[in-house]
Amino acid sequence: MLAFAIRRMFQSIIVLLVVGLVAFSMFNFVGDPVDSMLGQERTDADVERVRIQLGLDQPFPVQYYKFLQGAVKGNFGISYRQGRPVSQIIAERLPATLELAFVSAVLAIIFGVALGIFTAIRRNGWAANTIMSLSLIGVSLPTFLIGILLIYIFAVELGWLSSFGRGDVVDLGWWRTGFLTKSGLLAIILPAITLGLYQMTLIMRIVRAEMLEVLRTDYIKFARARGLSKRAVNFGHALKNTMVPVITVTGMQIGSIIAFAIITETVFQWPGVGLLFINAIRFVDIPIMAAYLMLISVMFVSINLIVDLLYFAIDPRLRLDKTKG
Amino acid sequence: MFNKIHDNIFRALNSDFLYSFKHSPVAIVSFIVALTLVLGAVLAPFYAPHNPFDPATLNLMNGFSAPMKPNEFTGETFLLGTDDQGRDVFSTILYGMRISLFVGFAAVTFAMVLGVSLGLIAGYVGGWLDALIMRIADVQLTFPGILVAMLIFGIAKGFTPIDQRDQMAIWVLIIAIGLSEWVQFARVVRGATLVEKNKEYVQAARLNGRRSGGILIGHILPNVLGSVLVIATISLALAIIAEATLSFLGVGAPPTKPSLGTLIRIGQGYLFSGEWWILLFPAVTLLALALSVNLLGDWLRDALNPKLK
Amino acid sequence: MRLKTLTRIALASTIVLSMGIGMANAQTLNWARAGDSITLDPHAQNEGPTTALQHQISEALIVRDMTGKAVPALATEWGPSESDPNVWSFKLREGVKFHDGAEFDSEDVVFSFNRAMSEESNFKELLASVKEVRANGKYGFEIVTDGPNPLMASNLTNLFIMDKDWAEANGATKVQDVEGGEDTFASRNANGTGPYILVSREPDAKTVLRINENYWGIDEFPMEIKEIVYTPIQNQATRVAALLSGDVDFIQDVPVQDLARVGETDGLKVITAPQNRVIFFGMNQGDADLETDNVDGKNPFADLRVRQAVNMAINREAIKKIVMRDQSVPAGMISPPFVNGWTAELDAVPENNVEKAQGLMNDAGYGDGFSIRLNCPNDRYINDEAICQAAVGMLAKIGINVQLEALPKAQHFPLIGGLKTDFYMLGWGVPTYDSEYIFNFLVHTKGEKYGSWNGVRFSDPELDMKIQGLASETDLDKRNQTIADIWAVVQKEQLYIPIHHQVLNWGMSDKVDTIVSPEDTPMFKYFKLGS
Amino acid sequence: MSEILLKIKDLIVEFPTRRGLLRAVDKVSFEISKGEVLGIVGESGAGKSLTGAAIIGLLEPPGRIGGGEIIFDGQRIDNLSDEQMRPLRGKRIAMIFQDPLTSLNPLYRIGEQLVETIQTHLSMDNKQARIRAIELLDEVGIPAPETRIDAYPHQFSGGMRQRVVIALALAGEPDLIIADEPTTALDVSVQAQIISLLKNLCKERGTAIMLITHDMGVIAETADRMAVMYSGQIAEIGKTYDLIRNPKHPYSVGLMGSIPAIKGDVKRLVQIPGSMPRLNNIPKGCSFNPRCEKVFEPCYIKRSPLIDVGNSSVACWLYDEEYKGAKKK
Repeated sequence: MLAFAIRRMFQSIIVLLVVGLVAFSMFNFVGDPVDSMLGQERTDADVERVRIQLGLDQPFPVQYYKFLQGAVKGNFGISYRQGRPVSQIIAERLPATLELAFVSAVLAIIFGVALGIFTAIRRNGWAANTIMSLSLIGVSLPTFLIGILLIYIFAVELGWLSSFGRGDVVDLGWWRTGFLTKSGLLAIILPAITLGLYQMTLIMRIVRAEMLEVLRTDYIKFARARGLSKRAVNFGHALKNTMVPVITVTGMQIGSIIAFAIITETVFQWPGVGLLFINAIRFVDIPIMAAYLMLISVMFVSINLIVDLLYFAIDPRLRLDKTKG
Repeated sequence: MFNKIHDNIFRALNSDFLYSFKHSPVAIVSFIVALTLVLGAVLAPFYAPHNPFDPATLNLMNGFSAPMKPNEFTGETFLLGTDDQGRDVFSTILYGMRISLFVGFAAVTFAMVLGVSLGLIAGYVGGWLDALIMRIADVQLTFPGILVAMLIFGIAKGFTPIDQRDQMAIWVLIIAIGLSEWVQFARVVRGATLVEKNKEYVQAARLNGRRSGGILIGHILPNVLGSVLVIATISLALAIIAEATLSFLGVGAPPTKPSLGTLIRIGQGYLFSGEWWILLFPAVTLLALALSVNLLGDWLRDALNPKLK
Repeated sequence: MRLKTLTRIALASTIVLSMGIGMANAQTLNWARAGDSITLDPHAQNEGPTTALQHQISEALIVRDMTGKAVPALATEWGPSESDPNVWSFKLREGVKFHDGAEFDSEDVVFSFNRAMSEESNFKELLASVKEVRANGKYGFEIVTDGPNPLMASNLTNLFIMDKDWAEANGATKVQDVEGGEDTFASRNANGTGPYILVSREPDAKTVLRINENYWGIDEFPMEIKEIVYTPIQNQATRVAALLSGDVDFIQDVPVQDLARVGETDGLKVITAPQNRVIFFGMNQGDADLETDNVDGKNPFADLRVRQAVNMAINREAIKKIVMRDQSVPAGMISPPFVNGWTAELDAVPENNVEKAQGLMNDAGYGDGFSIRLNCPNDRYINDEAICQAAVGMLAKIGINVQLEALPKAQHFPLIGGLKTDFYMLGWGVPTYDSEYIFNFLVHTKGEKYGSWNGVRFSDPELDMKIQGLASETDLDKRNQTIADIWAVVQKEQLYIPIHHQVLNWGMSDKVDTIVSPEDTPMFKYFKLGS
Repeated sequence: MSEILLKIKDLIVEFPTRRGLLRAVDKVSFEISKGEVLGIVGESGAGKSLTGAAIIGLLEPPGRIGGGEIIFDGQRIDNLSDEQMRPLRGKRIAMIFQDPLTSLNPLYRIGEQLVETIQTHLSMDNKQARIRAIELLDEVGIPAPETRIDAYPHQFSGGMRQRVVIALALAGEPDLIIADEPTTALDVSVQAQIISLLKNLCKERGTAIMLITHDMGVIAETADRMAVMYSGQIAEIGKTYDLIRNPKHPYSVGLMGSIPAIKGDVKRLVQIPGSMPRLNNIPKGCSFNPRCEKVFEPCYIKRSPLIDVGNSSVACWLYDEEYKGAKKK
C-alpha cells in the first residue's frame, strides 16, 4: 500500500508539472497583459518598462522555471489586475467556491445515490421510469440555461430567492462563510441546484446501472436465499458493492463540479475562484490563471488520490498484501 | 426474386434488434425526432427561407421581428421571428444545427478513431505502452472537457493565422471535445482486446510467425461494436451540449456563423426584454436534439446490452 | 408532519427576516455595475469604475457634478495667476477633515500632486505640463507649468487628495504599481475627505460604504443615502435580474434591450443621457498593401472613394433603431457633443446610399468587392459585437466581404496599438472636453509621444505641427480656428467611419432620485431618496 | 414411506417475451420426503435450476410461476409474496449456488455474513451468534475457525469457500437445502469432499437435499432418488439405483449408456445425436421425439404423462398400456 501510494504520488507530481507547463504556455497566447493593464493613455515607453518589470522580456523557459520556483512555495506572484498576492486573492475566493461545490456535491450525492437506488430497486415502475426520463432532460440541458431559467423563475418572477451573489457573509478570520446568515443560505440554493443538477443525474444513472448489475450477482441471490431482509440485501449488501465503482465516478464528478463552477459562478455572480478565473482571462491576469489551473490540478489529483485510498477502505480485496503479510 | 427480397426484409425486421425497436415507442419517437432534425439540418440549403450565413441578404431593419408577426419597418413576416441582426430564426436554427451536428459527429468520430486505436494498441502491445496510455486516460478523465477545450483553444489561437481563425474555432471544438471523449472507447476496446489476445487463434497465429494484429482487429471490432455504438451515441449528445456550452462561454463558433450554443448565448441577452423567441426556439431545438439522441443511446444500451462499465 | 411544520416555520421566519432587512435599510443603496474598481489607491488606475468608487470616498480640488460641470470641492477658488500665466493658483477649503479626523491643508495637496506625478502614477500624463507644485500658506496651492496651460483645471477633476500623514504612517507614500504587481496598504484602505467612509471591501465581490457625518458638505448636499453596498455583476442578464428582483436598487449599465422591461416594471425606472463617448471604425489607409485583405499589392482603403463608400454603406439609423433600440445618437464625427470643436454640421449623419456607395466602389476599381477582416471588441462598448455584425451585413451589400473577429478588449486593443489590424472598431471619450485630446491620440502621426491610437496609419506632417501647436496656444479664438481646420481635414479624408455617440442608461428603483452624469460617475451625495 | 416435506404439482415456470410466453418448466411434479436426497439431472437449460429457484421463490423477473402448486411442509408457498416467503428462506429452505467464488459478498468478512444470517433466523445476541458461527465453520471443516472467521472471502480457496457457503446454508437449521450444482465450479479433487460433507451434515440434521447437477457420479453416490429432466419436463423419476441400473425413458437410457463409469459430465458425454430443442422451438408431442430412436406415432401427437413402471415413473408412451403392443413395430 505504501508503495502504491508513493507511486501514485509520483505520477501526480508529473501530472502537475505537465498541467503547469500547458497552462503556462497557454498564457503566452491569450493576449498581452501589458495592454490591458495600461489603458488607453499609455506610451510605448510605459509598455517597455512594464514588460521588464513583469519579466516578460525573458525567454519562455526562464519564465516557467521562475513560475515553478514560486509555485512550490505557494507563491504565484502578484495579480496584474488587483495588485495583490495571488495566494491571498485565491484564499479569499476559495471559500465561496468550496462552499458552493460542497453544497452541490452533497445535493448531487444524496439525491443522486437515493434516486439511483430507487430507480434500480423499482426498475420498470412508473415512478422510476419518470425519474429516468426526467434525468435525461437534465443531462440534455446545458448548465447555463438551467441557471438562467432558475433565476428567471425563482428570483425575477416569483421573487423567492436572490438572483446573484452570496448574501451576507460572516468572516471567521480565515474563512468567509455564507452558512451562518439567512441571506447567505438563501443565496446558495439556486447556484447549488444549477451546479449540482447535472452531476446528480450522472451519479443517479451510474448508481442505477451499477446497482442493477450488482443485484444480478450470485452473492445477492445467495443473500436473498439466506432469508435476509430486503433492507439488508439492498442496503447492506447491494449498496456497498455498488459504491465501489460509484466512488470513482463521484470523485471525478466532484472534480468537475469545481471546474463547472466557472459557468455557474458567471451566471450567478458567485464570488468564487471560477469567476475570478473568467475575469482573469478577460484581463489577461496570467498569475491568477496559472494559480487557478494549478489549484484545480492539485484538487483533481488529491481527489484521485483520496478515491484510490477509499478503495482500500471499502474493498478488502485490495488490501491483500496487508492481511496476508 | 421479389419474394426473396421480401423474405430478407421480413427477416431483418424480425431480428431482435429491430423487433425491440419496433416495440419501443420512445425509441421510435426519438429516432424520428433525431432523424427529422438531422435531415432538416442537412437539407437546410434546399428549403430554408433564408441563408443566414450570407450577410448580404440580411436586412438589419428586420431585427427582432416577433414570430408570425409582420415587421414594423419592413412588413416582412418570419415563422419563428428574427434575431438581433435580422436573421430569420428558423433558418438560423437550421444552419446553426448544421454546425452543432458537424462538430458533434466529427468530434465523436475523432474520439472513436483515437479511442479505438489507442485501446487496441494498449491491449495488444501491453507493457509500458499500455500503462502510459491508460495513465493518460486517467488524467484525461480527471480534467473536464470544458477546461481541456479552453486550454486547446488558447494554444491553438497562438498558432493559427488570423484569417483562418473562424475555421479554426470549429476544428478546435472538434479536437477539444473529441479529446475529452476518447477514454471511454479506449477502455472498452482495451478490455476486449485483452480477452481476445489470449485466445488460441491469436496465439496460433503468433506461433506461426504471422502478424496477429490484423486478425485481432477483425475479431475484436465486431465484439465491441455494440459498446462502441452506445458510447458513440451518448458521446454525440455530450458533444452537442459541450459545443453549446463552449460557444456560450464565447470560445466556440463565431457569431457570424452561429451554432445552436452561440444562438442561445445571443438569445440569453434578450430573455428579459420580451424577445423570448431568440432564446426559446434554439434552446428547445438543442434540448430536442440532445434528448432524442440521449434517449436513443439509452435504448441502444438496453437493446444491445453490451457490458459497459 | 413535524418536518412540514419545521419547514413552514423556517419559511415564515425567512420572509419576516428578509422584510426586516428591507425596512431597516431603507436608506441603503445597493449599487451594481459590470466591473469593480481595480484598486483603492487613488493614483494607481485612471479607469472609470475605479475613479467612480473613489469619488465617494475621496475628493479632488475640483470635481464634475452630475451635469458634468466643474464645481468646487477641496478648492473653493482657482485660476491662472494674474502675474504669471504659467502659474495656476488655488484657494483651498478650510475646516475639512479626513475620515480619520486629521485636518486637510495644503501640505496634503502638495503631497498628493507629487504622488500623482510620480513614475508609477496612472495620472502623470494629465500633469505632463506641470513643472512644480507648491504650497502657498496653509490653504493656498500653486501649480507651475512649462508654458501657459489654459485647460489645466479640467485635468484635475479626477486627481484625488490623500492625507500625507496617513500615507506616511502606513507606508503608502509611493503609488501602488499595479502593473508591477505591488500590494500596498493604500490599495486596500482609503482615508479621504469624501462624503462616504469605507466600511469593508472584498474586491470583485462587495464593497460597503457608510455616510461621513463630519463631511464638510453635509448640509450643502442632499446626502440622503446613509449606506452604499456596491457589487459588481458582470453577466448582464444576472445584473438585470438583480434589479428586477429588487436585490439591487441602482445599476449603471442596463443593456439597451432591457430598458423597456426595467422601465415597465413597477417600482423601477430608467433614466438616460448622452455619454461622453463616440464609437467608430478605423481603416488602415497608410500601408501600401494590407495583410488581412484578399487584394494583392494594393490597399483598397488607401483609396478615398472606398472609405467614402464604406461610410455611405453604413446604415446608422438601422443600427440605432435595431441594435441600440434608439439608445444612441448617430454620429458624423468622432467627437462627443460636449467637446470643444464639435459642431452640429460636422456631426451631421452621413447619407446612407448603397447605390452611390457601389458607384464609388466601381470608380475605385473595386466593383467586384474585396474581402477584409474586421476586428471588434466584445466586452467594451454597448453592443459592440452586434454593431460589427450589422456592419458586416451592410458592407456585404457593396461587395465587401467582411470576416468578423470579435475578441475581449484585452486582446482587441493590442491589435490596434500594435498595428496588427487593418479594420477595427474603437470608442473614444474625451475627459478634457477638448478636441486636442482626440487629435493627439487619433490623428497625429504615430510616434513616441503622439498618435499612440492612430491605427489608421494616417500621417500628415503639416497637420502634426498644427496639433502640437494647440497645447500652448493661449489665444482661444485662434486655437478654435486651428481645431476647426484640423477637423475639416479629418472629415474630408474620411479618416474614420463614425457610428454613433453612446447613451448612458441608468436603471434604478423609483425611490432613487438623480440625473445621469455624462461621465458615468454617480456622485451619491447628490442623490435623493423618495419614500 | 416417510413424511413428505415438499410436494410439487404441475409446476410451470414461464417467461413472457416479445414472442409470447416461453415455458421453461412445464408441468413438473415430484415430492421430497424429510431427510431425503433427491438428485435432479439434465442438460443445461433443462429447467433444473429454475425449478429450484421457483421453490425458494427467487425466480429472476420476468420469469414467474405460471401454474401448479408448491406445497412445503403442508403449506402452499408458490403464491406467497416476497415478504411472506422471506422467513422461510434460510430458515426452512436454504439454497447453495454453483459458484462459491461469487456466492459470498467480497466486501464482508465471512463472520459478518454468518452472524447476519444467524441473527436473521435465530434470536441470538452478537456474542452467541459469533460462537455459533465458529461452531458452524468448525463443522464444515474450516481449520482454525476462531481466526478464519474474520477473514474475507477472497482469502479462502474455492473448496473452502464452498464450505463457508454450506455453513451459511445450514445456519438457519433448514429442513431442505436446494443445492444447485454445488461442485461444478470446484476442482475435481475437492468435489467429492464437499458432496460427502454436505450429505453427512444433512444426515445428522435430518435435512433434505434437492441436489441439482449434471454430474451423474455425484448423483449416484449421493441421491436416494433421482429425476431426469429434459426440456422443462421430467422424463423419468425413481430410485437412484433403479434408474441407473435400469433406465426406462429412451433419454435416460442414452444418458446412462453414455457414461462408461457412471462418472463424468453429462454435458460432454451424452452420445444422443442432436441437441435439446430451444424453448421457442419445442416440437409438438414429446419434446424428445426428434432425437428418440424409438419414436412412434403418439410421440408426435401428445406428450406422455408420467407412467408408473416398477418403482419409477416414466413419461414415455412406450410404457403406456395402450401402445405396449405398438412399440415393437
